[in-house]
Amino acid sequence: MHKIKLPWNSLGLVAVLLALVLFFSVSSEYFFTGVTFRTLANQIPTLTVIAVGMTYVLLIAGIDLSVGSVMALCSAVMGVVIADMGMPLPVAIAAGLVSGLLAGLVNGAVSARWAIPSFVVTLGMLEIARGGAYLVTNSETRYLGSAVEVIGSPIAALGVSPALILAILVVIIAQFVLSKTVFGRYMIAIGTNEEAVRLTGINPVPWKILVFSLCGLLAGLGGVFQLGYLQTADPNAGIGLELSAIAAVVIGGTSLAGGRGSVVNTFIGVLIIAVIQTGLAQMGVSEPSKRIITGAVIIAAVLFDQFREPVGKWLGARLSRE
Amino acid sequence: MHKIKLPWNSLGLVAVLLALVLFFSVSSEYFFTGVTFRTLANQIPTLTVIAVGMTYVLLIAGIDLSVGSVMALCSAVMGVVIADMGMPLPVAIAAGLVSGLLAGLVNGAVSARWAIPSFVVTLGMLEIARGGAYLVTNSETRYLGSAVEVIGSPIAALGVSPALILAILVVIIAQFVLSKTVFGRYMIAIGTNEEAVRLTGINPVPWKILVFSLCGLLAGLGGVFQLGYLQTADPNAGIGLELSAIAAVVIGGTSLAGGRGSVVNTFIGVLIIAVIQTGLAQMGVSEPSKRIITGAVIIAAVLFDQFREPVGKWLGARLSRE
Amino acid sequence: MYKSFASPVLTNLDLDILPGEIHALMGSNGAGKSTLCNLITGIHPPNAGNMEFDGQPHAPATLKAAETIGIQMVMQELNLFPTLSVAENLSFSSLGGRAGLINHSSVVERARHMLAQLEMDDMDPETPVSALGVGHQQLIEIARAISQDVKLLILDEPTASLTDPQIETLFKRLNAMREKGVSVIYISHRMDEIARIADRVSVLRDGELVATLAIADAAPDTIVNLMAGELPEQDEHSSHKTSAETSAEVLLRVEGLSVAGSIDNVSFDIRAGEVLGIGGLIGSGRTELLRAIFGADKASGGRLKFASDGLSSSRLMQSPREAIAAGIGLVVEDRKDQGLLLGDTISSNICLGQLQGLSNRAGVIAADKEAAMATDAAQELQIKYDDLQQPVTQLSGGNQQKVLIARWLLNDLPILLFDEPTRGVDARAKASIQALLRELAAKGKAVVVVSSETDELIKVSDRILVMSNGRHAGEFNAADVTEEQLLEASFKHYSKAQHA
Amino acid sequence: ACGSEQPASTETAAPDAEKPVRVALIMKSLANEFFINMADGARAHQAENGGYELVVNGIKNESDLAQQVSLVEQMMATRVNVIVIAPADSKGLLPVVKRAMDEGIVVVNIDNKFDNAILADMGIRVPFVGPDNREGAKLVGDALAAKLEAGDQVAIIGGIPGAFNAQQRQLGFEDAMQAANMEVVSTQAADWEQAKAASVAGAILVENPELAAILAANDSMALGAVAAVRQAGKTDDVLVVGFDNISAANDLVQSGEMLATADQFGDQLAVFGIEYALQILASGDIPEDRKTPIELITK
Ligand SMILES: Nc1ncnc2c1ncn2[C@@H]1O[C@H](COP(=O)(O)OP(=O)(O)OP(=O)(O)O)[C@@H](O)[C@H]1O
Ligand SMILES: Nc1ncnc2c1ncn2[C@@H]1O[C@H](COP(=O)(O)OP(=O)(O)OP(=O)(O)O)[C@@H](O)[C@H]1O
Ligand SMILES: [Mg+2]
Ligand SMILES: [Mg+2]
Repeated sequence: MHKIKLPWNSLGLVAVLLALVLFFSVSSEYFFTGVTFRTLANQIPTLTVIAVGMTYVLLIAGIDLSVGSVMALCSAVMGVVIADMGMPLPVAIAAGLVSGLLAGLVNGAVSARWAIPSFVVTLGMLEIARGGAYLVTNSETRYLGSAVEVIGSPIAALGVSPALILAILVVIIAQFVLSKTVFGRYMIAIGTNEEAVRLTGINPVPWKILVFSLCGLLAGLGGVFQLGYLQTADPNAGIGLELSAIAAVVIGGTSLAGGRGSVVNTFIGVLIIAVIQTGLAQMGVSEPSKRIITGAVIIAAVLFDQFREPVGKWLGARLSRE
Repeated sequence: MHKIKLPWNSLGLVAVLLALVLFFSVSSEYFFTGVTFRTLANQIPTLTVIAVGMTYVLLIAGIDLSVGSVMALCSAVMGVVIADMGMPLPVAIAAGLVSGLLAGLVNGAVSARWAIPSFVVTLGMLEIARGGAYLVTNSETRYLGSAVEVIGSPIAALGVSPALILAILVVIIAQFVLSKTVFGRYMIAIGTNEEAVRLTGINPVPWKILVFSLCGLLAGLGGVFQLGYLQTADPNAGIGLELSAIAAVVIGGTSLAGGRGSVVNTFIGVLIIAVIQTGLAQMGVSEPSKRIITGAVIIAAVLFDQFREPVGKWLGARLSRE
Repeated sequence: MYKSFASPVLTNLDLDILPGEIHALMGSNGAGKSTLCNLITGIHPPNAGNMEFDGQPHAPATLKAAETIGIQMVMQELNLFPTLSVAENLSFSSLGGRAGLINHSSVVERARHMLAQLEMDDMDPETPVSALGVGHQQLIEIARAISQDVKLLILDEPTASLTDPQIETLFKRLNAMREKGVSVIYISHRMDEIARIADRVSVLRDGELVATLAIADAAPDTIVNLMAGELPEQDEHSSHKTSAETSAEVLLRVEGLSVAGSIDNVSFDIRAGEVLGIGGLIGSGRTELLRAIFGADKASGGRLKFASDGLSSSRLMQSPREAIAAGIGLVVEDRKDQGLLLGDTISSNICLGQLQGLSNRAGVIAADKEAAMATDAAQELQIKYDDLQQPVTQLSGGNQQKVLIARWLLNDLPILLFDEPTRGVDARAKASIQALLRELAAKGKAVVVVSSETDELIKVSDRILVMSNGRHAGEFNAADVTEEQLLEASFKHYSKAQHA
Repeated sequence: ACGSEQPASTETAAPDAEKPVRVALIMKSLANEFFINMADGARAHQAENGGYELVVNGIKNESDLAQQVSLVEQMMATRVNVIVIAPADSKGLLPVVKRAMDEGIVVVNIDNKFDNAILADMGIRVPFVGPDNREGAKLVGDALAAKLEAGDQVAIIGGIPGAFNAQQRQLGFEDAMQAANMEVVSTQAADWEQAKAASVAGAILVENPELAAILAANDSMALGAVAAVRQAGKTDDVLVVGFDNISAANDLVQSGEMLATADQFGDQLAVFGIEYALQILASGDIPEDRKTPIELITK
């Protein structure tokens, strides 16, 4: 009875992803190997969770430019808690996540409460959180070594790291929340017509604050993963990350105007970005070509995705005939 | 008979600007001097013209992330035309401006023609133009020296540089176009309700392409000014400039959702950003504090500007009483 | 002619419009009237069939193409630019003077002229459209269309949010145009208008042309029968009405309510089991009044006293949320901007306010409960849809209105405010909404209805309050008031205001 | 085909007879003249001597540690035998470098030295080929001090806060200024960027009318400082020094608008690194660190 729309919506994106994988596999003998995929698996958790938070923010027609800085702030806090204060990892993680949550809360509270464009508020936070990261670390990278290794190293039984498992869990839960819960509906509704939501007796302000707080929290979680991956707390981490995150979300078809989006597609967007980067690096193409190709593929992916509906229908028809 | 609306709209911003100038004048004995203002006058032309282009783009509910890269590409082209090909300045300027125009044209054509979010297209262009800048310069900065000095050095009779004069002319013309011409009305209309424009029998596509082309052209002009200012063509120039430009525009009260904005206020936004940067650098505050203060002031400026209407009315009432 | 979206909308339609006639198009919501007009004006292409206009084959590729050969349309939904001025909206496609500059004075001058045609001389052409109510916005759209050099004018529910005096003016214009040989396609759900203005009537049902009749042969009953079969049984509602003197319980007492710039010191009672109608001219402040009671806008003064605490304590609503908690609901006037989630499904739109109740403690929505709730609500209001998961934008205007009403009925609040609830709703649905309003009152609810249709007000209300220029201009017992009395009251405070 | 399941050293360390040795050169950036020179030097070396395949990669943003770590991983995935790396961070790259070494990949450190304490902690040795940035900066600073008088006011414009080279060069400048009794009136970061440096230098010049010199931690920023000095009309009063000897800066040194810069011979850096690595691959023993020369460039 219910129409399952997702598969055909994701189809264009999956096709782009597969085409890229195919292309790189043909171009580079090393691409289609377990090692490459393990490498990818190490890289994507951070961008994944941050892009999930960004998906929610874009859904309510906001934007969060501060994610890269907030991530750096959170890993800075964790680094200092472990290296300078000698606290155990769980305490550090808690401190990091709380920092992220607070930064997000401020973003949300200021923008929702005073109706200031989130672009401006989070641009301010981009500077503030970066300053904070420099402040707490005194602009010095902290090396943490084995203290944080557990986050990023594969669990023997599963062959994948806790970071990746958590990141995928975040994707699944976030998609579930978006499509099945009251909160998800409210996000879509606020992104579509905030005034209508208000006039239906639902105060959009707390929900918006919640969304930004979650985005901050997920940036913090991204910081945790980054820490596990690099075993280093670097106050300069994540410069420009906001653009990659937004790119992943938008490639995934979420509208910048709000009201429409999918977390799963965001994840495919993250994979597309990661595959392009990895593939080009493995081919060792020159920096100018790398830039030009990356740019062209981003545009092409979205362009191709425009045609996902016709392509989806066509494929759907084919499949059902068989 | 005509209502003059602008002054009261700009009032909150002007107040913020004056407050900043006052603050820095008190904090630093050298701030309120001719030298500071000459320094500022040298710095602002580039950001000013780029922010003007961005104002138009935001007005039609688009965004252009590629301005920084396009500016770098244009100055790279000019640098190579002068230094490697030995051509005279006017030829170089023409080549630079044409490069900018073309980049903008591509942005506009791709996004308007295929209805792809301009965020994605210009994000792609951000990479492509940067790659192009590396390509033409072979990633080497070109020193041009006196060949380009004329652009940035003060004209004796006036005491200000051609760059500043041109930049201010651009502001005036762009504000005039916005408020007095059909093109200006179309931009506002496209930004508020593109579908309605189409239904009025006006095809919005060419107008949108025009806006993006202009934004590219102005990024190219920004490149010309940058070249005159630094006398070097640096392929790494303008990284992150898109955020500064958007910040200036948004501080100036232009809505990211399109349909509402003012070029003059954008210019005040540029001044606010430039004054914060210069003031903080003169005070020599530490990098973390610099970041935190900058972020806080950006938010505060917009927050304060929210109250511009009441403040404006109050002041208006006062003034008219006297 | 044939047109299909998800499912066929128009099938095998043959229709001709004679020069110099006003041809009414009638049909229930979703019958395909707007779609037909979209085909004629080139907004959508037909899937099959052909048209002829002025002896030439007619297949406009765009609206522009249709306009150049003299076809103008006022669409059902507003298409204005809120940040631009009235004058600029009126001349939007011909703003240009020399060198692309706007010829400000001639644009304003032209605007005055265009406004004068609809006797709106007192409107400042330089006001931004966003400052106008829906009714005025609709007039702007009409003024824009009729001022062009036009051979065929299409008006898609032009009077939906107009009050009687404006309708009179519009009809005067239309008659004058007819004399000059202009053809008009006139879509309306108001039977009385059709009888007064149209030469012939065509009735659509489910995308098929059922009949074309000369107006003389088109008694309302005939048309209604052609449209959709029988009207719901009209109960003799006036007998159910509580008379104004009855001591029905006062649920809400509004005292001295004021809103800066639009409402001045308005007091009245809202009683259980009663329909209170609110009449008045466009811009008289009716919408503002409801919004202020509901907490959607800040009131600048006044009190609300609730029966729940013995009419003793008094407060103003600070937000719609608070108003709902206090038992007040508002069905807004501008469904597109303030009511519906246009990108979302029918079901989401209906259930938006009920999600908390449809979900478990973790906030997960029970999909089956939601579907059941939406289906029930849609059936109760006879919404015409293919699938509840369809975007609400695919519904016809009238059905969209019903979706909005359905949302509020689910809340089951004691006090319901309706702002133009039957705007753009077909005769059958209108009758059923009117019956619904009565029914709600009969169940003991307090119902407040703002309507621009005087006959509707008289028909559906127990008491009628007339607003004039933001002020209370009298209350009447609906059983014995005349249209003239109401009209007189609506002008009451304007002349004074001008002299002051 | 996963390498890690077998004892790695047997699989990767000894190059196959038919497959040539694969060398990955990983740099901080490929958009910066210094690293371009480095890459060009390596390519020239490979063309001349042959015997190995070369893959060159750089990150997009000089401080993006994460991207460089993933580059190392990607090179591991393509089963290179040798990684020659100019690390973006002296600490943050070590975990992944250790993993690479555990898989039998030979790693040589160039340009920016890994942190000794952590190397010791991990129990690995990575040979370093490169200049001492602090010493180089001191060289430049000393050349400047020779033109000034004790007590003169100077300002330092630094790179991205926390970047290793930024810190080393700043320290070197400070060493020289302290030794010559100069007064450092302002130290500010300009993130390696020319335009930012111009604006910071402009402000410093206003605030310190007596300023005698600006020391910039790289040449891009020095170019910005020169522009600011020129616009303040103080070309004759304020000396500017930089670091890296990019060609534009070299032009300025020759024209006299900049006093000095330092050349680290980037083209040779990578070549030495590759030679070291090939040597280790052949013999198995790890040579001592090799300090490459830094040359002071003046007119
Ligand atoms: N863009 C669209 N996509 C799919 N279906 C559509 C679309 N537009 C209209 N429809 C469907 O076509 C049918 C006819 O709609 P139309 O708007 O022509 O009705 P109408 O007679 O004008 O009704 P109303 O009196 O309510 O305005 C409706 O069932 C509607 O759901
Ligand atoms: N957003 C606004 N800004 C300024 N003035 C407004 C605004 N909305 C309404 N008004 C003015 O307030 C007055 C009351 O308008 P309101 O919409 O309440 O009238 P109404 O009787 O409901 O008429 P309509 O039939 O047009 O809805 C009018 O003069 C109108 O122009
Ligand atoms: Mg219709
Ligand atoms: Mg109203």
